[in-house]
Amino acid sequence: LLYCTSAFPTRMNPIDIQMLSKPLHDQIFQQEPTYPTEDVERSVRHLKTHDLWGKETSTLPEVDFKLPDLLGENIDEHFKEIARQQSKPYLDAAQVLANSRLPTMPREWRWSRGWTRYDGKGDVTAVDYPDEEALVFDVEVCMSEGDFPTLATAASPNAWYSWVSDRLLEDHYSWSPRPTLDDLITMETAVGSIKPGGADWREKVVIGHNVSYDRSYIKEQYFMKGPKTRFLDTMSLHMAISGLTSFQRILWLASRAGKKQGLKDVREYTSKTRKQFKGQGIGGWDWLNVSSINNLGDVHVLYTGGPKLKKTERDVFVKGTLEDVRNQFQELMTYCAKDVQATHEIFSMQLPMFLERFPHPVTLAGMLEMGQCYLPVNSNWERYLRDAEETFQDLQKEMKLSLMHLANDACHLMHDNRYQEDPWLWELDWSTQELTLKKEAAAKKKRVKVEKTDETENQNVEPDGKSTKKKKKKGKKEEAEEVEDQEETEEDRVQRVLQTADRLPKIKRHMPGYPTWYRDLCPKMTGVWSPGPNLISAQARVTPKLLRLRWDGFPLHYDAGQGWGYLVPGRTDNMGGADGQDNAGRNFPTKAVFDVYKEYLKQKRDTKDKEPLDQRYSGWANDDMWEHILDLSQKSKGEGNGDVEEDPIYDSSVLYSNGESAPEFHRGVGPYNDVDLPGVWFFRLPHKDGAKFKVGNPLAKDYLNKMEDGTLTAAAGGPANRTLEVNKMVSFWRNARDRVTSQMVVWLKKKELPRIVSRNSDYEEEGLYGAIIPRVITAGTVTRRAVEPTWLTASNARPDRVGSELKAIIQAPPGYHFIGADVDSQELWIAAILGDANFAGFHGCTSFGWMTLQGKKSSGTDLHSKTASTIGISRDHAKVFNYGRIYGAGQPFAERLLLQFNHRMTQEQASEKAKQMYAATKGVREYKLSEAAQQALAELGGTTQSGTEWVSLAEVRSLSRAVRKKLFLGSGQLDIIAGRRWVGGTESEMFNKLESIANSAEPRTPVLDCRISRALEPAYVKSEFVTSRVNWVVQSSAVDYLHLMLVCMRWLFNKYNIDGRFCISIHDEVRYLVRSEDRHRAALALQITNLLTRSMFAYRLGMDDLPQSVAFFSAVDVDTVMRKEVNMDCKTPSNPHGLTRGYGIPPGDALDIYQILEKTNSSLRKEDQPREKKANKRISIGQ
Amino acid sequence: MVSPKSAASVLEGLATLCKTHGYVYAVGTAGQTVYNYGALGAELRRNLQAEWWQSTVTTQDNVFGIENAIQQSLPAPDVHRTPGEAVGETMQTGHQSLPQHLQHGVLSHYHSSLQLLNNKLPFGLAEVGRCFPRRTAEEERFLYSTREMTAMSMLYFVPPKKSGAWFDLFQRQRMQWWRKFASSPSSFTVVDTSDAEDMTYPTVNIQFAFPWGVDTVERITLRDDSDLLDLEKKTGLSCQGKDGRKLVVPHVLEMETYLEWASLVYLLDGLTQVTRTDVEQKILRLHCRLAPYKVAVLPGRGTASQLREITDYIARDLRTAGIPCWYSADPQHSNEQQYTWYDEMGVPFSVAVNENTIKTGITLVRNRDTTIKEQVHISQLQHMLLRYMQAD
Amino acid sequence: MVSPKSAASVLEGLATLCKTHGYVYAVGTAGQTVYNYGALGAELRRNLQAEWWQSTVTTQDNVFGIENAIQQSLPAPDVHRTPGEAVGETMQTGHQSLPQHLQHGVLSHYHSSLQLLNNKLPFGLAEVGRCFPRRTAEEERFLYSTREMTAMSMLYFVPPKKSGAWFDLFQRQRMQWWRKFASSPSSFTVVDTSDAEDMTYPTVNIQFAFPWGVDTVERITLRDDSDLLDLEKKTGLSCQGKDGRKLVVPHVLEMETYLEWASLVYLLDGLTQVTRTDVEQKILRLHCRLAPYKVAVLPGRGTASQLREITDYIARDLRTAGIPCWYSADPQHSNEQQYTWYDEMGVPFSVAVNENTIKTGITLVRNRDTTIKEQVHISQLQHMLLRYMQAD
Repeated sequence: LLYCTSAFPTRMNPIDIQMLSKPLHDQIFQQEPTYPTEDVERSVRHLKTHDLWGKETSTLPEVDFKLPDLLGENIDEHFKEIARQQSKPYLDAAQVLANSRLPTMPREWRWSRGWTRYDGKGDVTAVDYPDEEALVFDVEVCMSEGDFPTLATAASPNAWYSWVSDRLLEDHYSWSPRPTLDDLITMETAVGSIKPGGADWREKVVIGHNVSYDRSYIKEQYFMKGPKTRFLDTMSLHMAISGLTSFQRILWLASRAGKKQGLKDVREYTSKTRKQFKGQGIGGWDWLNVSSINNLGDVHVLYTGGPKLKKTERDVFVKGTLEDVRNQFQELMTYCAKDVQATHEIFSMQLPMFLERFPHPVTLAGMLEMGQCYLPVNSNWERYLRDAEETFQDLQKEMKLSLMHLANDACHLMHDNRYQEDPWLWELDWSTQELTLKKEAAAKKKRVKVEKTDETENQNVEPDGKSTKKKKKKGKKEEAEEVEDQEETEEDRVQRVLQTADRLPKIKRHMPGYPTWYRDLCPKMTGVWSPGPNLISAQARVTPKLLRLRWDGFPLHYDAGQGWGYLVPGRTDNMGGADGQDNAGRNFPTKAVFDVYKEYLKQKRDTKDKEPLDQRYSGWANDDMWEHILDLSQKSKGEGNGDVEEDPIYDSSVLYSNGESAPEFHRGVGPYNDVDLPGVWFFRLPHKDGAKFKVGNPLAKDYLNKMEDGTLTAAAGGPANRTLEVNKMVSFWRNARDRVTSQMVVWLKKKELPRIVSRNSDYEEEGLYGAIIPRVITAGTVTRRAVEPTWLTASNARPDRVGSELKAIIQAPPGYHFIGADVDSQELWIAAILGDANFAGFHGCTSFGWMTLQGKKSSGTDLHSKTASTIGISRDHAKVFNYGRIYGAGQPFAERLLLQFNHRMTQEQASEKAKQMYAATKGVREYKLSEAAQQALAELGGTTQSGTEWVSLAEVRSLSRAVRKKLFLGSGQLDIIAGRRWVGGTESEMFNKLESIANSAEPRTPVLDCRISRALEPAYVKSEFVTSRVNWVVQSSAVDYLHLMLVCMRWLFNKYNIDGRFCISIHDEVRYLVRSEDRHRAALALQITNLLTRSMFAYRLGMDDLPQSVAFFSAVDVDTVMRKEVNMDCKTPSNPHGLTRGYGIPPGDALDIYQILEKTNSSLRKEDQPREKKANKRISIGQ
Repeated sequence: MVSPKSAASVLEGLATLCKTHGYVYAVGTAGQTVYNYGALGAELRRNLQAEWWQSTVTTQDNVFGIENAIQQSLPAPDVHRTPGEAVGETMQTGHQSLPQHLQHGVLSHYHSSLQLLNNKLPFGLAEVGRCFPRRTAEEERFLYSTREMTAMSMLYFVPPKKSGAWFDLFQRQRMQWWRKFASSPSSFTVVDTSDAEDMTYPTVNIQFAFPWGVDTVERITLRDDSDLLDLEKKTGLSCQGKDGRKLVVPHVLEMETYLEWASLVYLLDGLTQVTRTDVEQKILRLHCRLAPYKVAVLPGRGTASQLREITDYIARDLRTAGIPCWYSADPQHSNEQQYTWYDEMGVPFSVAVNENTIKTGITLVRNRDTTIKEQVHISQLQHMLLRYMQAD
Repeated sequence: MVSPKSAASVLEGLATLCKTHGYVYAVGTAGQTVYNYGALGAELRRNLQAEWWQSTVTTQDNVFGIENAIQQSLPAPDVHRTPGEAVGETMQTGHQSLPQHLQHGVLSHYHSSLQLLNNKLPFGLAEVGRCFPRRTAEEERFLYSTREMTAMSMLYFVPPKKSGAWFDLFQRQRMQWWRKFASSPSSFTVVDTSDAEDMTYPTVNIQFAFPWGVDTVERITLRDDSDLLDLEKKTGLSCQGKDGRKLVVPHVLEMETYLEWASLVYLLDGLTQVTRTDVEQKILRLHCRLAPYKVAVLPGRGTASQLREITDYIARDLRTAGIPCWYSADPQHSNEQQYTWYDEMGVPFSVAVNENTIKTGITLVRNRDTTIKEQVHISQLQHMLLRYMQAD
């Protein structure tokens, strides 16, 4: 085979790691690397101590093919050159805009459809779209109208523009919640047209604050191909230049709220999260002056120092109707225009700062590309929404129904007050309400007049029944006389009863006769009404009680002060009699509680569970890992976008018995003896965030795995257990449905689709084809990672989660494929290569690096297996720990996680394990004695234990008193510590490198020289926020990696005429939408991209080589839908038949570099491609 | 799964209850048992049928309900049904025939219906009707396998490309339907038998946990176009319909259940044994929409016949409003005994009056499931019960 | 009275209309015609049956609807029926039998029902079911005399002393029922045949002016106690019930009609020939409660499919509310042509949209009888039609 050649000897580095083949190496690097013996020996020694030396390794087949010619002298220059080419037209236009003044804003806005242009000289004309190379742009949307843009303004140095929607001009009855292209704002084409105004699509740049939102309302952005408009987001630029971590955001807001309120907020926040917050000790607040939160107003103040923008008009769009907008049209237009003006001012200031702080052209070009996200969808989107919602509703209904049955059954306890003996239900409010009539008015009392007419004649009256209408035709007077003495008829008597209706209370009594807790669950019979205890749900307070939930066999109990907990029987210190009463004087069924536990123990004996505890979590760790780690690491980093609710991290202290009274046989969070129920102790349910937190609902997501492992069980039997199961199934959709269903989808008409699509044999006339433009903030965090709440956090399909097939519903239109790949262990590799570069300067020289490159699961030498065996946990769990550590989470995190995996582990055990793990990986701290301290020590006649200037923490402490004394006698306040480092662990070198970057005066990413946000620069923060900075090094380098890939792909697509576009990047994966016939060339382009990107990393870190094992993606997925693995069928309760049978979607192909080279003849050129035999036919369903 | 013995005893218990209250009477006859339905059984069947029709015909897009004569002229043997049925499509009686299933008759409406829709696909044809399936002898399973069944059948004609999506949709809809009225929705499961060897077509069974084990209550089959190709051959008329602009012979989606199965299922589902105040008692928890009688009025007693007049009024008032109401003449038992009786009958509500009612008009409406007596004014009864009947 | 020739042509005209619109399809078979019902016919029958049941069972005091299997075990020959029927009560097919009428089967529920009522009289038993009356060959009269009929029968058991009053009451009620849905109520008359020689029992016929002359649509007979005495003899169980404190063998009041007769009656009653804008046109003026489809939605056209989306929505909306709605896919005809078509189908309302609807949501609801188009906002459609459907 072409690509596999033995013409050259396999290249190995000194520790036997296979490197790129010679031909590949020579095309990328200028020279062979050198390996000083001393470095090699150091590395070998190090590997030996970690038992990694001499392990068997394997070699991969060589890869050899002709790469596209690189531009410039080296790979760095190459990247600079291609990035410059890509961004030049946009940058040029942006610079002109940034350096110009805007014309005067019009005084009056024209009330007419579409775009209007206002040149500076008073000319007002209708235009198809603003014909400008660069534009600042802002859209306003009246929320009550749904996804339809209401009005917009734009400005360039030449003119102002306004846009008004049809719907604002004239009332439309709203039919479809989905906008069509005609509802959107034109930017390059006339209304109704799909062709660009000029001869061809032109490069234009649109600038806005959070511009991805505005972009989603622009018509041409929904075209699959064509437009060359790019977007620059002043919010993302701000984040890169001066962004805050989420913890800083809290502090920032607090400081602005004023000293008193501010400090209170901070205290509350820190006490809630137990953040290390050293009061005023925070090394200065200077960073507050060079940063701000993200909204336009504050960003504007930061960059221009200008006056605060007025934002009151915004309310009209949020709360008002179109009519309200109409009424204030001029003001609102001006409001919108002022935002444009402010954005322009910001941008003028930002652009030079950005270019200075982010000097590598790839950063800008990468961000431009990242602003092009595009998710194609088809009719299956609607089907998915329907299926998920219906399945969800169906299950909700089922769950509700079982709960209603339980509630109904519980009513039986009303009779003879039997509820008093129920261990769960005794404490509900069983009081009832009586239906009483108003007092009879005295005058009316005797005179009940019976007025009957023929209408009420009832044919059902027995024909031989008494004639009841004898008195009808008599005069009033006579009648009155007769009433007294005439015998009342049956009808009279019934009528009299009926007339009591007049005395019913005006406000209808709600279910008199029913206990209060039950009535509260029943909706009142008005409007749309459903019978029974319909308001019950998994969230209702009464539900855990009706389900008769037990924690480790103990009945659950809710206490207003303590939240949810459970009752442990056996307490004697508060027993008055056999069955006592609680504080409220209610009978408490002490014995019944005890019986519950006895019954549970009996059941347990009967069905002994033998499953090892650890295995129960393996599934969890696998599926949720990404979500979970990100979740945890976000918290531990104190980072994330501002929308994510700040949740606290972890806590090492679990409260134990206060010494008064506690059970010997049970340990838990408590007891809390202020819950004084006779004969029982109250323990809180453990909260994931620590013992100090009260549990609001034991049926919440966090307890799902406690139900799976049998800790939390329902004593109410079969239906109750099914309820718990259903609760688990609906959890995903319950959390995601609002975000998913509100995705703005625009369907394209046939003529709006490329012909490749509409003429494809798979095209369905009645099908729907369209796209979602995800509102991705291209740099949404301080590490410049993209942020978006739905797609960038989407987890993978799980068989027991309704709607979790979400990602797979992003589907390529006919004639197109997705190609994409996960960067294998991206962050581990980045961290490792930094460590390697810092240690002996070649790939794999540190243990961590070696494990990342050469470790094998089979021989237990890969990172996760190694951690697993070190502390005796499963490999899946180890994975969570490993990522967490690299994200900067410390030992307390590990403890917390260990306890979460196994709540029966004691605090001490968890603490010990965590310590052991950190010592083995991160290593232990050593401190470098300062010159002065060394001297003092010498003068005192002592030496350090190691004989060098490096000492342990314990030694620092023991030395400190003597040395300090000596020093203070000498030269006053001097620190005895001059530096710190990690030693002894597999990852020590890596952490040392990260910390050295983080603590440098001007932290920059090692590859693209991106400077850290001003808000984290040591000059402004002193020694605070170290964790955030350390974490930033890896995370921000990962963003460099992504930007390099995006730029490289664009270069190859352009150069080789590959018909395709960028779709999205989620975590460490990228997806492109490419024309089916180009899919293998695109796959090859992606492989080359990975090779060049990694080579760029190596080159910039001074290593002119790359290990073969990381040179290429292990596989490029060629698929028609977005999914984690090409053969995942994504069966879920809402997609019971999977993608293949349910949707007719075949599995995709996962191609490795060898397969791709074969399919492409090792060439990106179209003319070199082998003839394609047969198109990949979709499976026909139903057979 | 229950042991055969206990399965039989559960069924026997149900049969006894059904006989006692006039749900079903079994009449022994040569060879096989014939079942006749008393007032409660007939109303239950009517309600089930109405719900099926509403859900399958009225609320669906272009599903047409049809009705055929039972005695049809003899059709040519239909060779395209599943192998077991190929021989002897119908029971022949003299020169007449009684159908074994409805599908053949339903299919005869294909062309006329297609024409009414200008050949546009998809559409469906539904029928509820008597048929006489030929079965292999099985052990007695009460209503599950009677000689004469009332089938509820629907054939849906879909463009082949979309058949999978429709197949899924109908499965979900039907499952929802079954669960909607159930007291324990989880007793229903869907089983995909498409991969079973003996299945010619993809088939999904909705199953219920019967006392003798899990068994089918509805079969949903995605048949290909062979039925229609066969019809083309026999009639000489094209069966092609329009899918957008394309002409295709549709595939046939078939769903079939029996009123007898549905009745049995909900009777079993509803039948609950509870211990109330230390006495074992049976409750028939039928959904209010299915319950034959929505309410029982307990005849008033004492006080110079006035209470009786009030309850007469109530019963008449409710009946006039079309609320099926049980009002048994002579109360020989205490109210509590009557409640027990109505619980067994599956009546969701009972209305009682007492001396107080004469003065206040307040009646006591007891709910079968909660056993709680709600105080409701006589003038509100009609409205309240109608709301319950109309609610889902 | 119409001439035989024109009578035949009226029937023929109706039969053609019925076939065209899918009310009824006649299938010729050896000897006799079999009638199958398309969507409209089946719905009409359902509506009629529901009205009968509501009026005869649900809203009455103690009338129980029952349902029997069609194939019963062979009963002993019943000698007490009218002379002509005495021989061969049922059509025998093999060892099975198909009933000629329902009364025998209904009577079999007598004892169990009496028991449920603590022997209290009066009470009634009603059934709607297929039967196969043996008739002398008559000229073809469309649905009037088919081989397979769906009888709607009620037996009411009354103390002998009160039988006369009940007899009168039921006559009145039934007559009211028939007239209630009629376009020309005067086509119905009551004829007392009690004095006719061939009548064993007092009988009253409700008659309708058919094209071939006035003919019976319902028979109400006051039979004495002989049926019950016979039942006593066969079963050995007393048939006495309580009339107050007395024990009596009740008399039997019998009323019987056929769904086929009722269908034919209202089709004939509704069919009107009018000249609208110089064109002869047929209108089927069915009462809204009987009309198979209450509303037709005219598919929107033009304007880039948006109007079509609106009508899709309307049809879905109405169907979801349970309103039987006709929404034919492909409009190949003008709206006016479609109206003509729906008039013939007997659809009381048609909903159309136009460009204006997109902006205002206002639709045009055309009334079949007035031909006037009322402007109704889309959000009001459901409510409006439901009101019409529920109104008497």
